[in-house]
Amino acid sequence: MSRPSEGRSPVASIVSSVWSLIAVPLLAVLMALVVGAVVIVLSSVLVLKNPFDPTLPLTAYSALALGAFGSYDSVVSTLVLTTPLLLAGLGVGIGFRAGLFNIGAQGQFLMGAVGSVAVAVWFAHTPAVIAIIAALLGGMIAGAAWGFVPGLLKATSGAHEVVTTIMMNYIALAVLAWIVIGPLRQPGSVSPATPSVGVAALPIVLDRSGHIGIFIAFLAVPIAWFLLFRTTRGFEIRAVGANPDAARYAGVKPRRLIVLTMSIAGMLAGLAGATTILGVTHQMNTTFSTSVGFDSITVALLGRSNPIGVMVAALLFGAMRAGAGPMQINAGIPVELVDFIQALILLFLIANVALRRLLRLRGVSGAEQTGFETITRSYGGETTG
Amino acid sequence: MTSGFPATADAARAPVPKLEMRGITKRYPGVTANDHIDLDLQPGEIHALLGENGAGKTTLMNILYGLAVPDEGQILIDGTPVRIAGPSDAIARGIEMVHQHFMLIPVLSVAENVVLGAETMANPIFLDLREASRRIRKLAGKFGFELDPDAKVQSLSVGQQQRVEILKMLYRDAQILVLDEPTAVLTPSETEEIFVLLRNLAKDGRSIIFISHKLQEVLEIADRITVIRRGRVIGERIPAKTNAKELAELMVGRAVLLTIDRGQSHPTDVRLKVEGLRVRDDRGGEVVRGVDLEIRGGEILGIAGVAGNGQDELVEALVGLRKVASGRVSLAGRDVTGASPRTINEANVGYVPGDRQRFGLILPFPLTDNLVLTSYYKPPFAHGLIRDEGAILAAARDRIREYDVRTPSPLVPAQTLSGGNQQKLIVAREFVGDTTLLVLDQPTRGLDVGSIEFIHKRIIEKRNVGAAVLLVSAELDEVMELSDRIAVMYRGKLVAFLDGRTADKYQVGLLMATGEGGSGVADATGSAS
Amino acid sequence: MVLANLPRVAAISLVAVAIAACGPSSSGTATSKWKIALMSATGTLLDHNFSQYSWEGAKKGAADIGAKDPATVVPKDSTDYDKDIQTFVDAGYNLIVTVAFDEGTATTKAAKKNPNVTFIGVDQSPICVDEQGNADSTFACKGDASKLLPNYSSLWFEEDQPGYLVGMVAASISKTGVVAGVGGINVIPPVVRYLQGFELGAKSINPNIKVETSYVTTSDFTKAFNDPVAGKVLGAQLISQTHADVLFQVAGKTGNGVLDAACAANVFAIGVDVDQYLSYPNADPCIVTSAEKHLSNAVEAAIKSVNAGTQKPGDSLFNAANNGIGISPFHGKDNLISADLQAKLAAALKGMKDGSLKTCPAKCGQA
Amino acid sequence: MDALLHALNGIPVLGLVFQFVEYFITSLPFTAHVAVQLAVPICLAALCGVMCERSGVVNIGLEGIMLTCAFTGWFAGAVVTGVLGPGTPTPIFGFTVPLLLALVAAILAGMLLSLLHAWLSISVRADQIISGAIINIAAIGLTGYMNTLLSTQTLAATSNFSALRIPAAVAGFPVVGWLINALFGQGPIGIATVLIVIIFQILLFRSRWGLRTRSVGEHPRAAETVGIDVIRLRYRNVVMSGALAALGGAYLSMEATNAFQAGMTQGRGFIGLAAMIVGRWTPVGAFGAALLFASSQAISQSISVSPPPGDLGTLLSHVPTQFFDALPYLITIVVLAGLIGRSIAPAADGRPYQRESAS
Repeated sequence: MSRPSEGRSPVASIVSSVWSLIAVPLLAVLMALVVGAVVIVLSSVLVLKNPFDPTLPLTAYSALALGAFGSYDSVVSTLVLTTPLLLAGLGVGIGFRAGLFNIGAQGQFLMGAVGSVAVAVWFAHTPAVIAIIAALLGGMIAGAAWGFVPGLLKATSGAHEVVTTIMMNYIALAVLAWIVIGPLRQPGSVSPATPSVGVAALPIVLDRSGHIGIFIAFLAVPIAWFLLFRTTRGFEIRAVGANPDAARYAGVKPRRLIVLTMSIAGMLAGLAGATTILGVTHQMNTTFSTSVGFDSITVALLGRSNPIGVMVAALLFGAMRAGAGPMQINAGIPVELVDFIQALILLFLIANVALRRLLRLRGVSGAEQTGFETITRSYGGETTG
Repeated sequence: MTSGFPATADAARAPVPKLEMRGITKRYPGVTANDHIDLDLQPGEIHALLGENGAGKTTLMNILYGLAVPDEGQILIDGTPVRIAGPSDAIARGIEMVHQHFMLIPVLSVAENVVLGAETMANPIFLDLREASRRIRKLAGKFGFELDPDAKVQSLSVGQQQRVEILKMLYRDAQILVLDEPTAVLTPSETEEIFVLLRNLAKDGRSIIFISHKLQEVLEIADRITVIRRGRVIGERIPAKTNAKELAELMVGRAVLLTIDRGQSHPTDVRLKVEGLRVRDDRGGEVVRGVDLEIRGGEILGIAGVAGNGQDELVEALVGLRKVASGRVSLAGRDVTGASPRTINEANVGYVPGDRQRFGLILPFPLTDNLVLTSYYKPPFAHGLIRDEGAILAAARDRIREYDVRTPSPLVPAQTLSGGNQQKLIVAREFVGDTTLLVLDQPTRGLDVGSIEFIHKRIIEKRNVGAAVLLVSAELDEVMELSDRIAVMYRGKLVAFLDGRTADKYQVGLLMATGEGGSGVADATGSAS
Repeated sequence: MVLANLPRVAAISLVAVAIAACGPSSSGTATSKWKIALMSATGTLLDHNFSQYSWEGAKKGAADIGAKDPATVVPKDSTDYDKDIQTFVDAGYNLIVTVAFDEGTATTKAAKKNPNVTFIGVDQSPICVDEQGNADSTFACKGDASKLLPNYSSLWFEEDQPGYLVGMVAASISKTGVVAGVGGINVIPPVVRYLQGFELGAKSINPNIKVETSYVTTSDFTKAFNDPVAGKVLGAQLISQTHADVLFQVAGKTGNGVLDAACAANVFAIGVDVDQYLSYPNADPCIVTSAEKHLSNAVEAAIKSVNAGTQKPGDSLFNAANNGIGISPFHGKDNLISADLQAKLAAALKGMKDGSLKTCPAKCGQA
Repeated sequence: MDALLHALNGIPVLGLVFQFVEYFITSLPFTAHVAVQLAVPICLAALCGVMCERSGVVNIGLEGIMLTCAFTGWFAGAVVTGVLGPGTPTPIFGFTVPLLLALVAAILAGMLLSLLHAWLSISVRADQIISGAIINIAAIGLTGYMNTLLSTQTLAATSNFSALRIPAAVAGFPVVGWLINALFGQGPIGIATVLIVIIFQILLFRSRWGLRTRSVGEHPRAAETVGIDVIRLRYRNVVMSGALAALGGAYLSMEATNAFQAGMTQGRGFIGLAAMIVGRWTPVGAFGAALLFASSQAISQSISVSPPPGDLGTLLSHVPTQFFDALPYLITIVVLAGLIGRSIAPAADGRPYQRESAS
């Protein structure tokens, strides 16, 4: 949340608020790249016993950058990979806002994927527009259902959502396997697979792989922002997260809101799954694997649960995912380095706040820290009141 | 060690004071909490530190106890300069402190709390809680009270918890005892017991710093009184040579009216009627045990009582935050038993919660959001699901101006405000508009005199325009000053209703302490006269 | 102060990255017109197994034809397949090897889209396309892939044959009359074929033998092949609860845990895909043999024939007849193998070669 | 579905229950042993969590610490073996010099990583969830990266800790034999886990350290006012707890197997987190929760390995196999929601402690 300061010229205040918003993240990214470079050089010398090559990191990073932004293709590929991270990240972020630590985006994503396939198969003979809308809705509903259950359990029995969502992730895997092997199996498939989504496949509108799901995801950002900051429901969500007791006094029904928020979070993760199936793979098989659900937690943390921040974080992660393959292909650096760099970014981001605080640099305000505090409360705190 | 009361201040200035604090200065951003404070403490002396809330007493004691680091100044014990970098240093030098907010761990037992940090060990690894319990029982017995060492602290009453705190000091055999507002939550009789205890300890040669803002108490217990105001030492007095009025002037800095003019009340229709109300606390114990009362428009009913007698639960039940076990609550004739906070709020009930940071405010949220906390969902602040930021901001600016909330902007988080301004923020929200009933729980707790005066004035104003006011306060003086009628709450019941203008403070105190007292107790049905 | 310099250091490195990004990319010195690339199975290239031996085959093949060492990529998850293949194509690779059953669809799509690039798929048969040569998700498989996609060949193996052979070994060395096969997951046809062959082979030696077939999971794909601890625990339970004294693993790295369990319980183990006596020395004390598919050879041969222009498109079957499968040496445990068994193994192999011995049930590859 | 209904209609429910009980008892000797093996890494992770969170520091980085230590132990073992040679394993537990050095390395790695977490959450006062997430992602990234690089090298093979072999006479002893076998027919880390649980439980509730740990987790300011150095105690506990998760990681790559695989923790750290909560932040509770989870996994596995005979077997054969995969997770949810309900974290869990008060 930016905090308009009164009494300065609007341009100056916009520039300074934008700068104070991006300076730290930018520095964090750069420092992470530097440490990543050190790891690349050291590991190549120590483990592979290669001669010392100070340009190796540059080779790697340029391959990474080219893979993510080097051409129209690669930009589209970045956007395609950003899409599910963004949608699921928004869901996790909204959960954080309400003080809920939803580790279940993974399961909600998978159920969204299955749900959209199921509906797509059912709507195979309808016009494409109807089939697409129905399949997307199917994914959203399935994901929402998977978020609803932990929400309901928390609201009724107080069962900790950290536990229940972890468990729901694994149960989703089993349900997915059962559906693909059982009721939804395409006859004749040697390895169990569902039929293709057929007419429900999302139209490709950008280059070779840019499906319209990209636009849905980016459209979700202002919607989520509006929901959180411009509607009464969003106010209630944030209030419950920041102070459940005061929220209760304000007339919010925390239990109902927990269920609602978990459902919204699940719906967004489910939509992420739906766009992935309908836009990318077009079919679900039992070997479908993904790490979107877990990555989206990092995205939400990095974006501090603010839809705009989440968008930036998702783009960053999407770009890194898009560039990772080319980095391995062209520079021989294992793709896992990207995970490490992502962790470093997060590390420097929070350590940076500390360094600034220690050095008494400006730009650390009370508001800046509270974005994080709400997240921790979501773990230990009581939300049902 | 020789002991005895120093008869005069001169006698107290023995060659080597037990404790000496010289030129203690502590600055926080924007405020100097302690400004070159000098303080000395003789062996066997009870030295009162008198000052308003926020005068810097607690900061000074935190410095003594190592919880805060002074910017300047020196501390000497038995004439030797010492460095106190943390509580462990303080404890090692025989300093112990009872903090204003209890430093007890609710989920641990009494024995565990008492021994924590000075554990009685069976061997180098394991505790000997049995031996500790034995010693606790013995200590408690010596000073004439009983405590189950195995009971969990969370199951104790506030008064019992205070005893645990004092036990902690005794268990460590402290030589310098600091008590920060120890009587705030005690009944007069409990206070008297504590005073006896403190005198015994002083006789025993222990030195005691007694922090308070209650003039009478200080006059009663102290051998010497140091008054501080705005971080500075204003004066030092001997109780025999001063009086309450002088102390009050020293403390506040101007001649104060000890009572405010509340004017006459003109009761109208019955606004709140409570019949046979029973409420349970968080642990399931019934703490409100059959309360009947009535409040009319245009009158203030003050509930006096020692903290922990069910007042908080009663208030929470009235505003819908706590389930009603049985009984009936009606607002202006309408049954609202078990209604939600929102329903009650919509019936024009204002509520100032006892714990403002818990129920009253969402600290990370801007003032604007906090000002519409109970009305964010309805016009003009929202149309359907959509908030109207413009209307919210405009209303916030108005109320901030009207209620004199000191803030750089209505968009800063509430947590950046001082306590007094936070409370004004709540008042600005809850006092607005056409109020049927105001429920005020400790409305001035922890505030400076200016804020207290401001809020008291507003309460009277609301009454004068016809609102019914339910005032719950642990400050008996506050109840006495403001109330048209006074009810005394004891162990979950309203044991007496008195006329606010004629009530005798000592009679009320007795009722608070024992649930029964003197003659002249009015009818206990609670109906307005 | 270090921190004060950080922005500058970071800025310099950013500029450096930008410069490097604009620089010319390194070009190969190899003489061959082939630029070879390999996409491994999800998550890992060097699994001491399937992906690794395909890679080694590809390396040998590249050396044989004078091409540069193959570039590799490890997809992070299954949504990466299309993208990673495309990256290779965009980077100018024209001979792409993809290694896993579930990469078949992505490879088919890429082959259709990029007719000038040659694809070799490992374990992706049958290639299923519609009349236009598009990947057929309805599995009607009306099109003839070998004609419609002349640039794509899938190497596949009759895993049931080596499974059958090790099944025979298992049955003859078992003392308890119970042998067990552990599969990673029951939805991968090659895995299922191995185990189906194993059962038939065991029964051919001893019709009364009990063959316990278990799968580590039926839903969690990463656990199926990537969780040796789960494999070990399942193996231990099989041994103790069913008294199986020969364990055959078809579960990748999870299966290595099965081998460990066998060793820990002093019973025999049989490896899979490659000679695991060599690839997984931990289990040498108890590995009797392994059911091999000659992956490395098959990939190497395919690359050579692509280079020579003789590689046939479509499904390219490897079995006993073309020495594509086999059974590993016994590495000092020959004393367990009776002359009688030796003879039976030879006979079975002969039967497989001439097609007279059936090693897979009707629903071959489906659990 | 029809078949299932038919089967259900045809069979008296009570008979099924008896059959299940019978099956449960007969398979107990096998499942119990397996369950303990499955529970050990989960339990160690949970114990790490208990120690951290009892001191007021939330730690969701359990998975990452385990993974890093699994890698470090395996890698250090390979390096030391390469230098010193494999060494001769002792007859009991199979100790070798490289293996013990590797274990030390794994534990050091765990403590080092915990030190990072401690620094971030105690000194920097960063969000502890984020700090834990950093550890998880960094661990997945760095170990995966190193593993991929390393697998082009030929590393010396190391041995692993071996399980104690309970003599058949003892293991077969009526009534308790299976229990002895289950608990002590394990490797050194497995056996140590059981002992650690007991010792940890006693220390936490009976020792000075335990009392102080609980106090800083509940009300750090109160602890500080009686002279306890909150910061130091939290540091010490978080760093020590790293050793517990390290043992869990070492169990995976040095006792259960002797090799590292990328991502081999397979979510056990997260299950450990759940076990800690279900076990209400006590060591014995965490062990019980881990065991509950592991037992349901073992029974599911037992049903697939050796299905019960009779009607029960017929019935179970109609249940989709995926159901058994999901069963342990379902049981955990049911236990938490149905029996345990709200478990309350230590009051100061996740709240950074700031020494000097602001007013």
